This record gives sequence, structure tokens and C-alpha cells, in this order.
Amino acid sequence: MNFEMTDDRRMLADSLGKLLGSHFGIEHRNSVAYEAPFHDKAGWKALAEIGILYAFISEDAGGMGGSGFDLLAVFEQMGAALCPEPLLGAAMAAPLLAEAGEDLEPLLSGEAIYALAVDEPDAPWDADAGTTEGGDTLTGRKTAVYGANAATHFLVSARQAGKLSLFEVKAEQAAVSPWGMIDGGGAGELMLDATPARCLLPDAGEAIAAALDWGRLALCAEAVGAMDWCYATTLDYLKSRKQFGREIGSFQALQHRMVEMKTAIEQARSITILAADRMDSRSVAMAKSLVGRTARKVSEEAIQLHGGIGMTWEYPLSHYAKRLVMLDAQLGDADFHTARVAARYA
Amino acid sequence: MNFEMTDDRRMLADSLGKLLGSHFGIEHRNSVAYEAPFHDKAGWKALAEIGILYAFISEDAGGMGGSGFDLLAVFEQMGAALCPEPLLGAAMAAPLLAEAGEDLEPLLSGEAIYALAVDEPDAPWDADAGTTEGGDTLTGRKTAVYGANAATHFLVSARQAGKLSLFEVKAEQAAVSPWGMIDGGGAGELMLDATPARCLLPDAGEAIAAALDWGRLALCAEAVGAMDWCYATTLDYLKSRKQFGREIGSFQALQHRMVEMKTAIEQARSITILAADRMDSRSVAMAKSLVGRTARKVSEEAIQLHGGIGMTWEYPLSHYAKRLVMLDAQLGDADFHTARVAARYA
Amino acid sequence: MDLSYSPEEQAFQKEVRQFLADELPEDIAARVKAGGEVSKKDTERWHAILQARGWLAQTWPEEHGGPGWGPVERHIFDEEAARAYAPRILPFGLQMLGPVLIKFGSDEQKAHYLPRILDGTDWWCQGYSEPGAGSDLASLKTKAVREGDEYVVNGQKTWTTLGQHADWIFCLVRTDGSGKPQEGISFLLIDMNTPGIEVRPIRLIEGGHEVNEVFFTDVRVPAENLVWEENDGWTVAKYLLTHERTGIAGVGFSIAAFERVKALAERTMRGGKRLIDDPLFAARLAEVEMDLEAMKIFNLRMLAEAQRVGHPGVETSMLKIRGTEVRQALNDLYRRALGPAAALIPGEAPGGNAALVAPEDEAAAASYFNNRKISIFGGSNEIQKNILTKAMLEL
Amino acid sequence: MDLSYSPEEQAFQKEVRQFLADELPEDIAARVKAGGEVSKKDTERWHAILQARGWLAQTWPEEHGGPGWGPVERHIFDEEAARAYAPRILPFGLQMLGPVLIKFGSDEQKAHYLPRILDGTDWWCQGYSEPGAGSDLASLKTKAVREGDEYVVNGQKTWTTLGQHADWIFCLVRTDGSGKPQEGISFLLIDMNTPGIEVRPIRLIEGGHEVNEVFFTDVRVPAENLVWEENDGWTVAKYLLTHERTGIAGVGFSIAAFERVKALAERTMRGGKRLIDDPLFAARLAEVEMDLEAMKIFNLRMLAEAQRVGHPGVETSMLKIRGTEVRQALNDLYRRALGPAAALIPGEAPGGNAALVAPEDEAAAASYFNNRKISIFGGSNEIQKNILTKAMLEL
Repeated sequence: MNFEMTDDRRMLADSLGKLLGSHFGIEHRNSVAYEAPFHDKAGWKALAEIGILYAFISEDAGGMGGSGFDLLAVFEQMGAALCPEPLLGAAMAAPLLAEAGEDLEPLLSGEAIYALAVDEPDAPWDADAGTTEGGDTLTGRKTAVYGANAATHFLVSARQAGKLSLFEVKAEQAAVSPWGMIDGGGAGELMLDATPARCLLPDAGEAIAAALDWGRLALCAEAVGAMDWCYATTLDYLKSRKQFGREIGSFQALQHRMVEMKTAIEQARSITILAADRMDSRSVAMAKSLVGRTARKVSEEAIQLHGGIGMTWEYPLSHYAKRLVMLDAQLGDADFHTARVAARYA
Repeated sequence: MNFEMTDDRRMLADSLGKLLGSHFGIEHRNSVAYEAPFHDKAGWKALAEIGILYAFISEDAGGMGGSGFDLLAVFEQMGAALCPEPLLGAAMAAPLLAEAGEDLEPLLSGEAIYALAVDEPDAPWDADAGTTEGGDTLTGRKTAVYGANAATHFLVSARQAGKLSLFEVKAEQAAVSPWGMIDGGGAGELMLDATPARCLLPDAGEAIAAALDWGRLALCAEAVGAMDWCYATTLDYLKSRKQFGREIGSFQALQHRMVEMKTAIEQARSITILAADRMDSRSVAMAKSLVGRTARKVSEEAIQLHGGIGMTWEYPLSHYAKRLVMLDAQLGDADFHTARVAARYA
Repeated sequence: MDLSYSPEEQAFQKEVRQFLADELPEDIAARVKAGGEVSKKDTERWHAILQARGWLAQTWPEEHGGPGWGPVERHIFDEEAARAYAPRILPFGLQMLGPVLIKFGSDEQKAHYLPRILDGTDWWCQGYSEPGAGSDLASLKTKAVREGDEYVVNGQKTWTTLGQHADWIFCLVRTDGSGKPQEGISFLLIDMNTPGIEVRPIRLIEGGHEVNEVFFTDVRVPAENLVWEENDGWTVAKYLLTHERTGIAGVGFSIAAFERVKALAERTMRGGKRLIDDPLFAARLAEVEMDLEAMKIFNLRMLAEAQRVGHPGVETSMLKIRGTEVRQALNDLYRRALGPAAALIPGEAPGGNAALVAPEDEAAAASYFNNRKISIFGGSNEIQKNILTKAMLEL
Repeated sequence: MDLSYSPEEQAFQKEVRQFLADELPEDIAARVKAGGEVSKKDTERWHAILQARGWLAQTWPEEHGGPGWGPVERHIFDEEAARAYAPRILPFGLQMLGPVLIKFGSDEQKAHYLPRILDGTDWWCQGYSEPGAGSDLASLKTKAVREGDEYVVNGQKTWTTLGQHADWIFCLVRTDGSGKPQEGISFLLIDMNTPGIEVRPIRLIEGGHEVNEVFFTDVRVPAENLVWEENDGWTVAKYLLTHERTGIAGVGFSIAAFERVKALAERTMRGGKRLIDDPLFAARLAEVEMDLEAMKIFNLRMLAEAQRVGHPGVETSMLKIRGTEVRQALNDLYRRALGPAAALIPGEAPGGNAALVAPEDEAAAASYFNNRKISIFGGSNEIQKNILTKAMLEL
């Protein structure tokens, strides 16, 4: 039993943290996060150069990571810096491409940017419920494709011969209706109309489910990083801000709420570690649900404990708060995953 | 718009409060509440003599009340004094007997004690789901019949010609397996085995549902009375008890919890008033759910704010706390009624 | 007990409904329903329509142009207006300054300012909060120094809602710094066009611009613009803060918010069934609805009491807390009901076939974030709890 | 990161399981599972079985008869024991007094008392709390006045768990009242058979008798029964309170409680379907399970840290809080799952055909009420939050 990061991961996380600190300061972050294409080519290149994409692929397959703990190391840093780059797509694409025996070099080098397109408007979060039909071309609609603006390739699920299959669609051949996200970053609607596609995996149900779980774990880790930031920032604020002639941190009602926030964050971190270790669908569902609920609570409490200043665009906390609330809506919200866990009792 | 009690009800409530104060002091209350037959004949007679049973019957039918607000006036006092007498059965029996055109005099005078027997073990809280078959005799089992020890008559639901009917079973002809309740008072299992019965209402589905709603309202009002008592007692305690050299009530974290408790109680009182005014199944379900959840929270908080002393049998609060938690389990708990309200959206 | 409105109140309710049906411009209601910003022009149009009916200055006595309503009438109007998606009446001139002038103003001040509020000539904003003060209002630092017939004002106000549109600002300023914080404060009316005033926007969390910082540099204000006595402005400030809190629960807003969530959940599909048929979502909605239904009655109880004794009690603080909690819970469910589409920035959604959500639902997440303010501004919920502690617990 | 136990730890876990399967008496486990009271005899039997294996004094060093376990081994034992429904090891002699004597006791005291704890000769109880003191331990008033070779003790202790069975009590007493509350306290061992001691039962909320008041009237205690130095008992008290908090989360109890709820919901019918298939109930259970799963890892993180640095950190207070919350939430669901039958008084249920619930579920409500204590005793959750505030927030 050992909860220390390995030296390799610690080094990666440290250099990632340093890079994000120097490249994605909050002002630059905001300019990237809230303006199309929600992507900073130079920043992405720098991220790729320190090798973080290798963390998503096992050594056997040519990478330098591939475990849940590798994702943790990377995405905690992304969350702490609130980096809007489309890394989530890469984290989910990597195991799919590996499974399909595709060349991983474009992904690993950062040259190709992958986005996963599985959800459809009437059944978000449920790849199996999609109605897009597949073949040499695809026709249908995929919704909430994260990183759609920046993507060079889409990995698209579609039904083929009764099975859920995985296709690759090139960005230049795809019709994307992009939209900006209120918490920063971009998504898009992928409008498929006899769009040329190449089948990567004819029977991809399990592989897609697993890829989505990688994505969910990444979101949990991102949340943990962002929650740590919010806690530390709120604590600093409570120590420095005075009202009615005393530090507001000296008010016991606020102290107890800080303790509850910290305890909740440690619980969220713990279940994220569990999910990273097990990487089974039940553990990931438990993590995504608990983290989703905790992230919202931390966001709301951090704003409330700050008062008005926490409500302003200029104060970085507001952007962390938005991200923490909105990431619950990605890849299945808390109630969606609670219902999945509950369904297993039946 | 007027939220004052009418003078008549105020007088009834006052005299009831006085009677309970003098007759059902906590020690006597406990001796009645925790020992079969969970009933004090003299106390019951005194209650009947001040006319509280008349509150359950409209003037048209020979009573002096019959509205939801009459129930409120009576049961708030019962809750504030934690009186264990089997009044709930009378509150539910009264409208059923009136509907059936039965002689109400025995109920009004307190001579007859009625208990309602509708629930069955595999479908508590759901009269429609009962499987007892009716006719000249009844065979089946009714569970959690409140006041079973003291009852002279049971009003029993059973299926007859496809319809839910209401029967009367005399206590001397019934086999009752009584049990004591952890929060005081008694219940029993009514074991029907070709037990002689008299049909009062052949098509009683609606009447029984309405009677159960009267019972639920009574429980809500009882809870409000008991919650007021707990709040006041906890407040007194916080003002008098010292720890670390100061009144514990001076600790802000506890102050804010008291404010939340008080606010929750006012919300519970408000929805109980709404239910008493409307007396439709949706309002009653909303009240029973919100009151059930609030009562538990108030109970838990009152104990926690007291510390160890609140855990002791000797300190009256512990008995109020038990009652507040356990009344949620009577006539449908919070989740049961939440689901009923939610089902109406469909 | 009688929860129903009196026949007169019911007739009034009908009258309000009819008025809203006839007079509330449809285009404005559509914009309010969509949760977007209501323009200055929209507000001015609506104010004028209300004033034409004599219903604009709802808390003013009849002699000054008010409609002569009690708390119940005002509540009925609020509830109906929210249900009809009317824009809110801007409180600064009508609900804040007006009553202050009526109680504390000189006859000249009343004669000059009140009619201009009613006819829309002056758009007022509020200069109370200062940076670093928050709920600790009395710690204000903006200074006004008397020089002959003028005050010279220096300092900064913040959280000035819609200050970008304002012609005038009413301010609390420090005219004496020697005593306790509450002493030495004065209440001053300042023309926003006076040289030395600068308004800078504060962008809020969701991106909108509704509040501002206002900077004062050697701003010269005629001494006749002082309301009440110099150094006794705290009396005025307290009156303004505690006056007319009967609408504090925001019941109408919550009713409208509940209807919005329910309607959305009825038409949202999740994996082959309607979201409203999902037992867990429906249960969460039901629990909030119960809290809302309870709050409606709690609010009526407070109104009945206010009508009876002439002023609302300390329950208003409980209603403020619970009112904001219920609204925020509904905002939260609304956003969640949209699923991943909740993330899109209002007004930037792809159109045509690629549309993600109905236009009226686009602002769900933005409203959720923006409404985090309601538990902070106007006396944070923590402050309300402190007030309640003092009043109820006598500790 | 590596969440799994080492091969040695896994082997140990297997060994513990085997031991429990072989040695834990079935009748005792059945009584524990049913949530009823465990008799003195049951506890003594179980202690003797553990002692025969050398596993009784789990926190003691090997030289004094401990098994030489670290925090992880102790955790594994706790978890497995709770799952197997073993009775708890009584902490008073073994986990409280033993370590105190080992650290602060004289050689004579160690030689005399430690073996008698191990072999069950002495049943110890704790004399810390006093009426009116609660979590404010240092305000204790029980006096011990030195007279020659004896202390004369007068005063009262309360919340003395299982004091009705005890041969000995260890007490904090005031030997000097002139300084700060923390000064002038001494740690005294008192034979319960000494004249002047009276034990009165305190009946708890659910009706059970597990705690007592202990009254001291001119009780004469040999001076050699003083542990450590006179007037420096606070040092001893603090050590006892902070020592060995690694089991504080009660993970094993919560795992057992979760299994109980789930099993009950699987066999409980509600209107034609199993309770476990009710989406709302299942969702509530799932949310608690997630909290429990998280807590298991949080607990392991704390244990790994304790193993690494030699002592547990301030996280133990968080685990105490969350541990009690999770257990209480499970107790609550358990009681609710029983529906109306939850109300029956354990042991007083009608038998035969009229039986209402399985005997093992009878104590659900009683346990729920009794376990309200776990967030109060042993440093209330409010005290834990104050501790955490000081440590983490440095405020």
C-alpha cells in the first residue's frame, strides 16, 4: 500500500504544472478558453513536447503511461491550472486507437487532435442508444463533441450490422457546428450527412465504454485539481479579508464550512484514486457521481464564502467555479451515474 | 387571509394543553407510553370529557369540528405533550363512520376506541394493495394497527366483489398480537381467520384514502407540536449551558444551526397549514414528506446540540426525538410520499 | 384560519391578471422568459405602462402617487407579474430612494425628485457598498468634505447595479471620521454627470454586465443634496435596508422557475424516456416543489402578520434565506435538466438543424451562475442568520 | 500508487479470516449481528480467545504482550472482525489504560496491572467526563486531596461505559485548583470496590444500559495508584485522547451496516416489488455506498501516512466526522427500510405467525437511536471541526 506518486509521474506532473503556470496564466487562459477555436496552438505544442500525451498510452504500445494514475497525474494539473486545451479527447482516443492497432504517432506527437463523438441529442451520455447508421459513410448527428473546433479527427460511434462500431472521420470532411462553453473551451455538433468514414473497430461497444470511463476519470482528476485550488484560494481569502473588524476566517460558522469543504474534497480525491486503481465501470461511476456532487458544492461554497468578489469575471475563482459545476454535465452527470450504481443492486 | 385560530379552536387547544400538562407530565406519559396497554383510561376519559373527539366530526354530523384546522389544533397539543393516547385511530375513524351513517355517539363520548387496520406486511402504506378478502367474515392479516391494545373496534379494509370495502370487527372477536413502539404507544398485528365482520361501506376506496389523509395530517400536526417543543428546549439549553467558559449558545456554528432548525420548522408548519386547508391528496403527501424529513432533522440536531444529555432516557428530549423520527414510518414515509408527488408529474 | 384571499383581494388579483394580459408587451415578456438581459428601454417602457395605470410606485403613499396598496396587494402583483414574465420594477428610485425621501426628505426634495422618479426622468442607482466592506456597510470610507455650499466627494462605490444607465446616484458618504463607524455618515444625492465621476463595468461570473464600480474624484455636490441631517445618515441607511422586505422571498420568481424546469423536463428525452418520468429527477423536483409550496404559505403568514401589526417581522430573514435556497435549487435542476447542452454560451448557440436547446432555455446555466448572487447581495444569508440569532435566540 | 495490500499483508488478512472462521463463537456473532447487547461474559470469552492467539492487546509493544502490529494490520483485523460480526474489543483496559501505563507508569505499575488486563482479571472503566463538562474535559471538578499515603477523592464522573461491570476505574482528578484548568489534574487508578463509590445506571434513549454515573464520597486511594506526576495528569490525558486514532473511521462497522441494509432491502417487499428495486431507495443507498467506498480509501491513505511517519495526522478528525456520518446514514436507511415495523421494541415483538421482522433486524431503530452517540462521544463532531480549524486553517 502506497499513495505516493512514482518519481516518473511526479516529474511529469511537476513539469506540466510549471508549463501551465508559465503558459496558461489566467488571462491567457481566459482568452483561449472563451474564444474560438478555444485552442492555443503554441500551448498545445508545448504540452505535447513535454510528453503528456505519452501518459495516455502504455509502454507496450509505444507510450509511457496508460494507467489510471497517469491520467490522474496529468489531469489534476490541468484542473489546477484550468487549462482549456482539448486533452480530454486525446485521453479517450488513445486506448481506442491502440485497440484498433492504428498508428499512434500522430496522437502522441500532438500533431493529430482527436475528439470523441458518441453522444446524440436525445440520449446524451448513452453511446448504446445512438441511432447513427454506419458504413462507408455516416449519417446522423453527434452532440456535445468536446474539442470539436480544434480536432483534426473525430472518432465516431455508429451502428453497423447490429453492432456498435467505431469510425474515423477527418475534420476536413466533416460538418461541424461549433459552440463555446460557458466554463471555457469549445464543443460542437457533428452533422453527418453521407460523410466519408473509415471503420476502425467493427465491434466497439466495450472499447467505447472503456474509453468513456477513461474520460470520466480524467474529469474527476481535473475536478480534484480545481477543487484543491478553490479550497486554497478560499482559505487565503478568509485569512486576509476583514469584516466587522476581524478576519472573516475567525467566524466559527465559516470555519466549520471550510472543514466540511476540505473533508469533501479528500473524499472526492479518495474515490478518484479508487477509480484510477480499479478502472471498472462501477468504480468510475461512483467516482463521477461523488465528484460531480462535491465539485458543485465546493464551487457554490467557495463563491458564497468569498461574497461578491467571487462572482466577478476578473477574479479567477469564478472561472474555476464554472468549470467545477459544468464538468458534471460531461460524460454523464451525478444522477446518471448514481442510477448506474443503483441499478447494480437489482 | 387570516392565520389566527378561531376562538373556539383556541379554547379547545388551550384546555387540551392544560389537561395534558396536568395529566400527562413526562413521567406519567412514559409509564403509559412504554407499558401495555399503552393507554390510560382515566386520561382518555378526561380527554373525551373536554370534547376533543368532537373536533373530528362536523357540526352537521353532530360534532363540533371536522376541518383540517380542527385536527391541527388538537394534534399540535398532543405532539407538544407527547401524549401517547390512541387518538390517531379516532381521527381516521370519524369520517369513515360518518360516511357510513353509523352512530357516532360511542366515538364522540370516548366510550368506543377505534383503530384503523388497512396495511398489510408486504405493502405497508398502500391500502389498495391489500389481499385480505371480505364477506361475513374476514381472513388475512393487517399490520401496524396503531392503538390495537386499547381499541374496542377495528375498521378493516378488505376486498369484496373486486372493490375495496370497509368492515367493522369487534375487538373481543379479534385476535390481536400487540407490540410496543420504541417511541411510545402500542400497535398490533390483527390476525384475521374467519373473523366475524360487518360491512360498513361496500365501495370504500375513496373514503379510506381520505381517512388516511386525515391521519397523515394529524401526524404532521403532532410533529409540528413536538418540533416546537424541541426547538424551545434546545434554545433554553444553549442559553444555560456553559462550556469552555462561555454559553454554548454563543458559538456561531451552533447559532446558525439553530436558525436553520427554526426555519425548517416554520416551513413544516406552513405546509401543514396548506394541507389542512386543502385536504387533497397531493397537499397531504407534500406535507407528510416535508414534515417527515424535517422532523428527523430536528430530532437529530436537537440531540446533537444537547450532547450526551440529549441521549438519556431521563431527559425528556430523547422521547420527543424518538417520536419525531418514528412518526415518519406511520402512514407512509417521506420517500413514499415524495414518490407520490413525483408520480403526478408523469 | 383562512388561507384564501378576501373577495376584494381576489378581485384585485383578477384585475392584475387582466392588466398583465392586456398591457405587458409580448416581446418584453419573451425576453424575460428567455432569461436574457432586459434592456434599459424595456424597463422604461414597462415603467411607463405601470405609471399610466398608477401602479408604478407600489410602496409609496397615495398622496405621493402610490396606489395605496398593502403588503398583500403588493404580493399579489409580484406573484402575477413573475408568472407573466414581466420585467422587475427597478427598485433604486421606486423602492429605495422614494420611501427615503418621503420619510426623511425636505419638502423641496420631495417636490423635485419624486415626480421625476415616477415619470422616468431620473434613473437612479445606489451608492452603498464599497470595496473591502461587503456586508459591513458601516465601514465605508468615501469622504465628503463640506466646502461652503458644496460637499467635495472622494472615494469609491462598488456593486452599483445598472449604474451604467443612471442619471443620479444616492450615496452614503463619511462626513465625520472621528466617532464610531456608524456615526459621521451622511446620505447624499449626486448627479452622475458631475465632473469627477467615473463608472467602470464589473463583469460578472457568467459574463454579463449589470454591476459597476463608481469612482469619485473631487466631485462637487451642492449641499442642498444632503438628505436628512449631516452625520445622521445611518438612520436613513437602516430605514432603507429594513423598509419593505415583504417581497424578499421572491416567491413569484421561484414559481416561474419551477414551471420552467417542469416544462423542460417534460420535453427532454433521456435514453428513450422523458426526463420528468425519471424517478430520481422527479423526486428531486418534488422535494423542491414541497419547499416552494411551504414557502408560499410561510410568506402569506408573514404578509398577514405585516398587515396586522403594520410591519414585517424577523421572519423576513428566514424567508430571504429559504427563498434564495429554493430559487438556487431550481436554477440548479434547470441547468442539470439540459444535460451537456447546458454548457453552451447564451446567444452563441449554433442555429438551424444544429440547434441544441430551445432559445428560451439557453440561459439556464448563465442564470444559475448569476443567481449565486442572491444569497450574497442584499445582506448575505450568513448576515441574515446573524440577524436571526440576535432576534430569536436572544443570545 | 498502489492500493493493494502487500503480499505479507494479504497473507495476514487471510490468517485473520481463517482465525475468525475457526475461533469466533457462532452464538456470539449471531448476537452481534442482531444488534443486541453483548454480555460481559461474551466479551470475556472473546477476549480470552484473542489473548490465546496473542492478538488481544493490539496496540501494545511486543515486550508487553502485544502482537507487534502496525496500523495496517490493526486496520485489517478491525475490518475483518466487523465483517464477521465479532464483538468489539473493549478499549478501556486494552487501548486506553495499557498504552498509558506503558508510557507513563512505574515499573511496579506495569508489572502489576498489564498482565491482569491481558488475562481478564481486571475489567477497567474510564473516569474522564463529568456532569456539566462535556467536551470541555479540563473543567473537571472531582477532587483528590492528599492525606498521608492516600488520596481522598470526592466528586462525580459520568458517561462511564460499562462501569457496572468494572473492577477498576482510571480517573482524572483535580489535585490543585489554583492554576489554569489544565494544571492541577492527576491521573489516578481506583479500585471500584473501595468504600464510598456508588455506580448509578444511566438509561439511554433507546432504553439500554451501557453508561453510568460514578459517585465518589471520601474514597481513599493509595498514593501509589497515582500514574505519572501529581498535577501533570493533563499530559497523560492528552496522550490517551490522541493516541491510536487510526481506527477512528469505523470502516468495518460501516461495511457491516451497509451489507445489512442491502440484504434487508433485497428481501423487503413494497407494493409488489423489492425495496432494492425502488429507484429512489436504491439511489439513496448508492450515494451512501459511494461515501463509504471513498472513506475506505481515505482511511487507507491515513494509515499509509501513519505507517510512514509513525503517527496519524489531523485527517483522523475528518475520518471521525465522515465515519460517523456514514454510519448514521446507514443506520437511518436501515430503519427506514423496515417501514412501520421499525417501531417495534427489540425483544418485544410478537412471535409465531405474527412476527414482523427477522430477529436480526429487530434492533434497527434502537441502533439508529443509540448510534446518535457516535457523533457526540469521544470528542463530538463539533470539537473535531474546531480541532481541524486550528490545525488546517491556522486561523
